Amino acid sequence: MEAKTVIHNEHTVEKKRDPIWGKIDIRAYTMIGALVVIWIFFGFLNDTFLSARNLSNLFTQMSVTAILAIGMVFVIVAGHIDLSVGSIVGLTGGLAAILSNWMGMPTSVVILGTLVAGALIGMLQGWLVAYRAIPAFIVTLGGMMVFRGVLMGITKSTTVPISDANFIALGSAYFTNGFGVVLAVVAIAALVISTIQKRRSRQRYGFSVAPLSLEMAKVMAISALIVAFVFTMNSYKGIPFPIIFVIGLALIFSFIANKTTFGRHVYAIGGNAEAARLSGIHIQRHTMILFVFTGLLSAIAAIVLTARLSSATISAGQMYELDAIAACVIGGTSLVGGSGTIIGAIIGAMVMTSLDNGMSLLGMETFWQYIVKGSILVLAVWIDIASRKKQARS
Amino acid sequence: MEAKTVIHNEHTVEKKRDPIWGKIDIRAYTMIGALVVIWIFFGFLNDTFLSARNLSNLFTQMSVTAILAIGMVFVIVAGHIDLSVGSIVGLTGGLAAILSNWMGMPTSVVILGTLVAGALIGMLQGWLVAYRAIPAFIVTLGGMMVFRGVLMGITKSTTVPISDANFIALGSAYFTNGFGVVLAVVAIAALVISTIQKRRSRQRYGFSVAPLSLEMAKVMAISALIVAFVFTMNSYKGIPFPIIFVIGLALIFSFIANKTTFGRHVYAIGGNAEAARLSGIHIQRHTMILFVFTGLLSAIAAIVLTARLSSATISAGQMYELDAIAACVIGGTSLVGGSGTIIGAIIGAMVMTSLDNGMSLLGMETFWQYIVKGSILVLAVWIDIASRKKQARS
Amino acid sequence: MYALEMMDITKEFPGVKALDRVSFKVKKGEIHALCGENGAGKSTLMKVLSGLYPVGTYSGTIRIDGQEVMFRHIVDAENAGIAIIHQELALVKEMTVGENLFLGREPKKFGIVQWDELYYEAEKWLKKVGLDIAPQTKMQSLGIGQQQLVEIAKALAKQAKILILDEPTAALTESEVEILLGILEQLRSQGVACIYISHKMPEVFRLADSITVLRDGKSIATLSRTKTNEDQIVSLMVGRELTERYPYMKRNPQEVVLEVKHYSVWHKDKPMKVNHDIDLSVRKGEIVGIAGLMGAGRTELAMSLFGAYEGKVEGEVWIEGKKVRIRTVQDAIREGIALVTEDRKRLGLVLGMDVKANTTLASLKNMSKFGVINQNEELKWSQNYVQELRTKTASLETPVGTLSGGNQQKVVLAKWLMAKPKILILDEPTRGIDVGAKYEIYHLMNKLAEEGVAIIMISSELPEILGMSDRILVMREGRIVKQFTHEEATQENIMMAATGGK
Amino acid sequence: VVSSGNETADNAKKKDDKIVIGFSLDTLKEERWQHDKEMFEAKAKELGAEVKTLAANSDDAAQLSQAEQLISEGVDVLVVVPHNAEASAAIVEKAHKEGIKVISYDRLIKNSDVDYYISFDNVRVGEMQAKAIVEKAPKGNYVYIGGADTDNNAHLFREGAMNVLKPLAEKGDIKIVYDQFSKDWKPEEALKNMENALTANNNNIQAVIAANDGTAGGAIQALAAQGLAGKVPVSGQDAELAALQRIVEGTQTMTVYKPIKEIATKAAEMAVAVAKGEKIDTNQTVSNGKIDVPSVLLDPIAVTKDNIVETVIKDGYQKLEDVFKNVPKDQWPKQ
Ligand SMILES: Nc1ncnc2c1ncn2[C@@H]1O[C@H](COP(=O)(O)OP(=O)(O)OP(=O)(O)O)[C@@H](O)[C@H]1O
Ligand SMILES: Nc1ncnc2c1ncn2[C@@H]1O[C@H](COP(=O)(O)OP(=O)(O)OP(=O)(O)O)[C@@H](O)[C@H]1O
Ligand SMILES: O[C@@H]1[C@@H](O)[C@H](O)OC[C@H]1O
Ligand SMILES: [Mg+2]
Ligand SMILES: [Mg+2]
Repeated sequence: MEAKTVIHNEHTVEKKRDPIWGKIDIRAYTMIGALVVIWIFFGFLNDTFLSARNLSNLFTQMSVTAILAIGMVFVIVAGHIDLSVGSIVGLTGGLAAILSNWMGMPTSVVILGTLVAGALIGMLQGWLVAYRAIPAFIVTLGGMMVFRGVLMGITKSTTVPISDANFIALGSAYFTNGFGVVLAVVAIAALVISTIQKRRSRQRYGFSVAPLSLEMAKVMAISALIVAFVFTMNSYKGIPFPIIFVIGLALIFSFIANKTTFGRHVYAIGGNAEAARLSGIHIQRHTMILFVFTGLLSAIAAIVLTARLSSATISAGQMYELDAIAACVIGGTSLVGGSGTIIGAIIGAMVMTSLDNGMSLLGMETFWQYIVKGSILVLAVWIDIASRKKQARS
Repeated sequence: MEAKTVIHNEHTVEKKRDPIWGKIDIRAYTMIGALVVIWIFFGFLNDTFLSARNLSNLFTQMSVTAILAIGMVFVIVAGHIDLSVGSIVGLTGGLAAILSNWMGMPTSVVILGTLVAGALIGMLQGWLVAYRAIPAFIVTLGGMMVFRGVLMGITKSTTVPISDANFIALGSAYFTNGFGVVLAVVAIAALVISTIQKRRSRQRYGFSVAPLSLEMAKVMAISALIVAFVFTMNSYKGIPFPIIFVIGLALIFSFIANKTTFGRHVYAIGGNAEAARLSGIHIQRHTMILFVFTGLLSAIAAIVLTARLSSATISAGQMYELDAIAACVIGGTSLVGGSGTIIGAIIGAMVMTSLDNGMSLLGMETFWQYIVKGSILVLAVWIDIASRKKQARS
Repeated sequence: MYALEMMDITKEFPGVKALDRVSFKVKKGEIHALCGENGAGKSTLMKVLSGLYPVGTYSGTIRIDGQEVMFRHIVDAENAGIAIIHQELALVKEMTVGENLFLGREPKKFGIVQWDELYYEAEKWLKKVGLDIAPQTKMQSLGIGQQQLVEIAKALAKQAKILILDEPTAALTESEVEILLGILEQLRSQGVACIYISHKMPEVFRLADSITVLRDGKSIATLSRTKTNEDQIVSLMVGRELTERYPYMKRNPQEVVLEVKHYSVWHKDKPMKVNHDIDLSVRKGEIVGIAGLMGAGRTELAMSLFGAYEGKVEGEVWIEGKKVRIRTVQDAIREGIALVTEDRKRLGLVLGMDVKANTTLASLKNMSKFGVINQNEELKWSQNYVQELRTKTASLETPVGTLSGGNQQKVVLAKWLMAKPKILILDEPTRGIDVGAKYEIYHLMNKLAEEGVAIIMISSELPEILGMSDRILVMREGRIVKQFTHEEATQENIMMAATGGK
Repeated sequence: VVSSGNETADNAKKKDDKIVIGFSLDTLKEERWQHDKEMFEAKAKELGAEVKTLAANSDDAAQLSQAEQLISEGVDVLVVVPHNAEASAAIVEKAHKEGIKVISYDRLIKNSDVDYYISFDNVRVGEMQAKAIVEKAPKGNYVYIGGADTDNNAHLFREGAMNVLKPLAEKGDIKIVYDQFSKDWKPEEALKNMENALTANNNNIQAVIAANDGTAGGAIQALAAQGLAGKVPVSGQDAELAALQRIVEGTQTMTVYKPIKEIATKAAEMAVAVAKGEKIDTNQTVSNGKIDVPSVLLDPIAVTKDNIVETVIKDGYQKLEDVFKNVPKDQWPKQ
């Protein structure tokens, strides 16, 4: 009974591409292409568009949407939706302004208070979705109204200005050039070290590694991008604070998505909740945490927004949920759940902001802006889908 | 291997309930309960709430949302979404006003033109979703912007008033009392005839039928409701035009949903697209038609709205998509697709309108209105879900 | 004169040549079996034939009754008289059985569905396949076997000239298989050409007039049943000799690992018990088989022991002499239990995820530190299991949804083997798996038992239960009605106990 | 099930002789309307009338519904702040059918037989904004930061401003280098617009006309980021607290104060008189496209650092200590 079988088997362990951002899927690549086209186009029509200064503006302008989109990716991947983020931005922003202005709290307390409020709001909604099984659409639609109402109640529908310079700096200050350079050096060093470590580790496990030259080329390309970015920002005023938030949060949450069990489990839940449950994954706990994430990220977005405006208004954040969701979908997140990347969502946010910024620089009439933005949105995704299909066919 | 097995089986042939509205699911029942509670509550707090006059107002006020929700149910059941209905309402309303006011067209041409425009817009979007496989979320988000932009362009961002009295009547006239009575008689006659026919047909096929007494009781209960409705409306000014539209459209589309192959195929597509495809259903063609429906219904809603306001404004219809979707979800439509009823969506629309109407009658402060409406939304669905769970358990 | 000729059919997927110049011919009025390992290309060939892969997405020609045909849509194939029962159930679970039966072909007048006629007809076809349920029943309240019968009824109702059955019996009990075989024999006499795909050799040899073997996307041979035998077919499929089908080894089970006493499980919605007063024990290194008919409640028992069944539970569960309470799947995993579920697509796999992530889903913790996954460990372990189980996949990062059914099953197995369970429950572990792979799985079960794992195997395939189990329990209507040792058990006495008949 | 004793309720109300005023507001979401509501209600109460106030959240259809409700509750007169000038004509028609007179408050109801109009002129507001800024910066590059493109008023403000700016632009004194609306009146949209304007013109901007205080706040943030806050004049509207604070700090040049107290109390008086069936003296008429509406037109006031105390603060619209909160106490004006 020793029938040694020779079932043929041609497994090639695929070379794992593992850039610092996590998996960049094909769709993200197409969207990077679309972004480049949009940039070139506007750059062509308008001198200032590609100036360091405008790029700096552009990144700052997309920061709030990008931060919200980061949390939204997770929620959508898990098969839910969060319509309340805009209202949470409004409410926590109002709270920050009240703490700072009316109650005279120091910046640190204001930040802490705002973040805690965001997390608690998220937890409440998450609890209703996860443990009470109410559809997220309903919970967050209700939340959208409730939080806006609370904001109007606590601010008595007035604009609350902020005068604390430290707080305002969070939205509008720039890191010094020196800091930028240090950042670039650290980032490149981290990239090199992690690449080397990854190679070593793979070799230790006896896995094949990509040719050294290829890997070096990749490291160099990414380093060049980092250097170009820092150089561009420095040639204006330095890296704006909000962008560092976006980059930091994108790195953290990409890490969570790709490298942690938590992230993996979220994708599994979105892909097939029943199979995830039968694999021993705590669906409810995970789901609740996701909404804590969106609450927390909304609070961070609120801090950036409020600081940028140095005041909290009752319409702040309205309709941001739609921008955030759109950023995710443009960036390849499927509304059915199970797939989506953070880098994709950020590129999505950048596409939308670039359109807004470019058209407003061109002084286009409002109604044209609507028409063009809507059309390009559809067009970009169309091209993307068509090209992926072709790729799959070929 | 002749083992004849006795597969035990406790399925009893389910009696098919088939009210004129099609299947009313459990959730709709709970929501009717919620609606009754809300009505009693407001009626208790405010004398006018349950007056014939205010009920007439209430029904008229919900008409636009209800009409949009009817189309939305189909789109959601098929697993899509339509974010553009609000903008289509705006655009087709603007078109109607332009045709009527600037171009001096007669009412019939205005209506025809508006409907054709709505259908064409829907077809374009449907084509992109069905044949180009672009997610409906993106297509209709783009559409939402484009159509709003076009509206602003063609009206030059002005409000276009309508003076054609015939057109205005569509939104604000009442049927005479006599008409109401005729309507009630016709409706009850139709009910009786269809019940008898159904019994006959079942008997012909040898199926069991419900006891005659039970069936008669049912017919009488529904007739009583019809009579009460007509009587109430007549005791004010008669049945308002927009309500007849809502009722007519609800009947037509319920019929489509439950009795036609088209409707059943839509449910099949939403329930399991793969199964539908393997059964030879033309998924693409069906999908496109759904969007033609939403376009058409948006145009009808636009006619009602524009007539009611006797003018077209550039912000008309903004955010109506959210109301329509919320009405569907409150009424039991699952955002995952595959299930949902039109009567449910209309009840959902009524719940929301009742909240708005009741709170504003009470003169509640705006911020409280937001808080209460959001909370009740979540609460209603919560109770609904909890009760269904309990029911399933017991 | 052939009813069907497929010539030089080639079909490629990204990275896979699923069909490589396949030729396949079927005569009128014959039952033609199509055999091959998992992933050989059987389903793909049939999807080409049924218009699911339209003309242009493959190369080669198809002729029906000598006429060349080009199918652009499923409907074209149906019009040409082809009906197919797909390997994977394709039913809308929110809809009724009757609606599913006539989906896409509803009796109608002016587009209006004639419900009474539909249900009347549906009832007829359900009776024909031996399903005694109301056609108004919602699909979702049916067990997987009943669903399969509905699929069969649906295809039969089309009254096709060419009927394709892709693994129709994987989820059926013997008695239902009997009914089906009877129907097919009747169709043969009416001149219908049937293409029958199955991994169950006895069925193939009972029924088929000719047998075509596919291997690696190529047609290897077409043989007449009378001129061949099981061993020849198997060796053509697998490319080698397989002498022993059930590698049973005499074992010496040691101490009791799992003991269940007076265990009852309530239905999750209805006020009724699905398991009554179950007493059961499994020893270290023992394989216990559970036999029974569809609906006997075996799946509920397994799910409930695994903490995955929502209904209320009474009774005691002891593991290694300790009384435990298992309320959630997490509890079960912590106690060392693993369950390979019967419905791999719905319950076992995240189809959009790759092979690697699915394999490690239940044991990620073991390769993570502080919640961070060690990706090389993950890679190493999933690679190990792919090799050990000989899963056929292009790479570890292939989405599991594109694997053939048998290979998907192997991924589910790998997931639970990786969790290193003390108690392994297998619910229909070889459903839809080819003979070669089955052998692998049996071999693996032996190895695990030897390593001291306590195994419960639920199966509807009596030969496999007989061939692999140290002890056999028979369930009927939620109760364990009989127990046999390996030596005592025979097909007859198990069936007798399972049906409660004389 | 349903009571239809509504008519009798109406009659009962008429009998007890208490005047009921229906006040239909476009929105209460912006700060100023809160003031309108409070002051209007206070004055009416003083005159012995009851006020039923409803706000429509910037939705025409909702406003119509609410007006219907007020009418069905049997109010004696309807005071309407229309969200949309044209769309609200339907309200007038509905009210007149029930014999209820309508006063158009702050914004004119067009193409209707509306009975009275009391307002500040929105086109005037735009003109005042432009004039004040032109005074500070008679030459140079101008930026116009508009309100919501979907709000009719935003177009009127722009029209007023352009009335002043166009001739100067044609003369070549000024150049309008940037002219965009801000979605939904959102300050953050204004901020983005201003950032883009500054970038496009390399900071070579001499004047900013922002349509209201919210958008002004956004624009000033963008100027501040370039160290230009206080150096470039910026207009506003509404006399919001935050804006007044900026004015005393020197970063905003002016705001247009529409003396809410005046319009609110005048309107309350008018409403009560109309309800009693008295004739109202109006100083002029304004054509609404259909009729010449008897109108009371009040002057909006351009508020700058210099007249802040004798206008907004004296009116009790905002408090001195709030407005000067960020200014050292010794620099506070004597009152
Ligand atoms: N949609 C698809 N995309 C990519 N590869 C596919 C797809 N469908 C099938 N394949 C591949 O084609 C090959 C043949 O698969 P097929 O399903 O025809 O096998 P089979 O003979 O039916 O196997 P089984 O007995 O397991 O059902 C397999 O390697 C499979 O992975
Ligand atoms: N997906 C499902 N949804 C609802 N009910 C189900 C489902 N699957 C099984 N059932 C119920 O469970 C019963 C079948 O029981 P169960 O699956 O435990 O039997 P079994 O002995 O395991 O048989 P099988 O060999 O078919 O797995 C069916 O009668 C059905 O009512
Ligand atoms: O006062 C302004 C108002 O008239 C306009 O309609 O909306 C914006 C406000 O600032
Ligand atoms: Mg197959
Ligand atoms: Mg089972």
